[in-house]
Amino acid sequence: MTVRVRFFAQFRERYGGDHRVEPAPGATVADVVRSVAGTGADEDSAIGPDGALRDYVILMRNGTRLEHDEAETTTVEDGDELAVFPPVAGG
Amino acid sequence: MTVRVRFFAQFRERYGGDHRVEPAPGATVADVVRSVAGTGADEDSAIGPDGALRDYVILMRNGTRLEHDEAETTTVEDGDELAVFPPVAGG
Amino acid sequence: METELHVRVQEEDVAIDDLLRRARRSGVGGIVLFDGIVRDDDCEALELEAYEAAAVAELERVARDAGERHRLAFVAVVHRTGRLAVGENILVIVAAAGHRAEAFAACREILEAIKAGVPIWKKEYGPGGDRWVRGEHWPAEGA
Amino acid sequence: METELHVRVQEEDVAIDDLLRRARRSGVGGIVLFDGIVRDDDCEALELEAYEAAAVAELERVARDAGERHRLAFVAVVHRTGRLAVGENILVIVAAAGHRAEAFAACREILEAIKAGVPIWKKEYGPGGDRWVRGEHWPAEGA
Repeated sequence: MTVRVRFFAQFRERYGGDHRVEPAPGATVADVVRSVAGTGADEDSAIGPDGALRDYVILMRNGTRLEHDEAETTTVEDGDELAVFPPVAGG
Repeated sequence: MTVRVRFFAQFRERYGGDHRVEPAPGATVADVVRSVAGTGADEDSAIGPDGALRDYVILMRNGTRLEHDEAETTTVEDGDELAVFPPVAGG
Repeated sequence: METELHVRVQEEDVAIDDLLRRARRSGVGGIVLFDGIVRDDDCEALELEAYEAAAVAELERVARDAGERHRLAFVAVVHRTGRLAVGENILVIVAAAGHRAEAFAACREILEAIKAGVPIWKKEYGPGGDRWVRGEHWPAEGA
Repeated sequence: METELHVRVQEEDVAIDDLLRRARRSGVGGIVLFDGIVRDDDCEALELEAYEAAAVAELERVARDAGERHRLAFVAVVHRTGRLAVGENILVIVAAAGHRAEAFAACREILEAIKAGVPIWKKEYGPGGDRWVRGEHWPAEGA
């Protein structure tokens, strides 16, 4: 099983923009993101020292937004594209 | 004394666009307009059969709007430009 | 900030690209443009007539007021006269401000002020003949 | 009325004249255009980054919704990415409707929807270094 994980803006600079990971069966979206981003004590990390996604982090799975609690319960599937980014600032 | 009287839109078509008149001393703005436009029974005349300006008619003297009662009391001066027109419809 | 004004009543078409180029200047982050065009609903052409000196003076007053109220860097108002075919520009307003809210508010206010009080008139030419358009501020019947 | 959409996320500049030409069509009497440009306040250039596939899908949804709600004949949304200098176009929105009220409302609603929810980010480059812009919908501190 291969899952693509993409980071944007400051998270792209920190973690790299594009990752292919091969999660174990049963891994959740949050598990996969943690497997790439690890944890961080500083505010600009996507994941806090407790392993939870920062409140302001936005997640998409195949172009659809996922709430943080859904990310902890939704298991990934082969070919999924996950996206992790801060609040938008276009326009 | 010479006063210019200009009509616009449907009034221009009815009365002609540009008149030079030589009013008697003491003539009011309304007197001068009546001297050109006369009176009319139909709705599209600037002046009604009673000699009063139609309610919707707008008057300017040298680029400044004049209310109808002011037009009846304001005497014209040499070189004045009077303008008579219906409500605007630009934009 | 002094607002730069570009106000015209003219027969020629409007050079919209030039106006936008002039609007892009220091301090400007948002530009709102309104383009009013001859609609094909019930007419084939419009004839626009202006009391030109008074119309220019009134457009300048309207543009300057909006410029001050909304701290615009640049405002353009170009109103055409003469015979215009379906699809042609009638009126172009450009409002350039630091931020979007001021640009939108100014552009809209200028447009409403023009419809309410600038001495310009329209005659519609259509299959059923021609008629002078009663503006939105024509008094109600019997008023 | 089916609304014709023109939605792009692109590095190239926006051909505004072409968009206005396409907007002038049957049934259209009012066109409102918003042009967001790089302001010189506290930066020398911007770098714009998009999650492109998701941004295009979201812009299309926003444009289609506004088109239906305000019965637009044509709507264009072009958002640029890459490095943009002061004075360059960032975003152009064009809304073409029968009447001015719908065109203004649609253009503004599209702009607000973009600022609220389209995955595009800006990095400012200035004399004091560079920083990612926190959008207007960034949660309050401690939220």
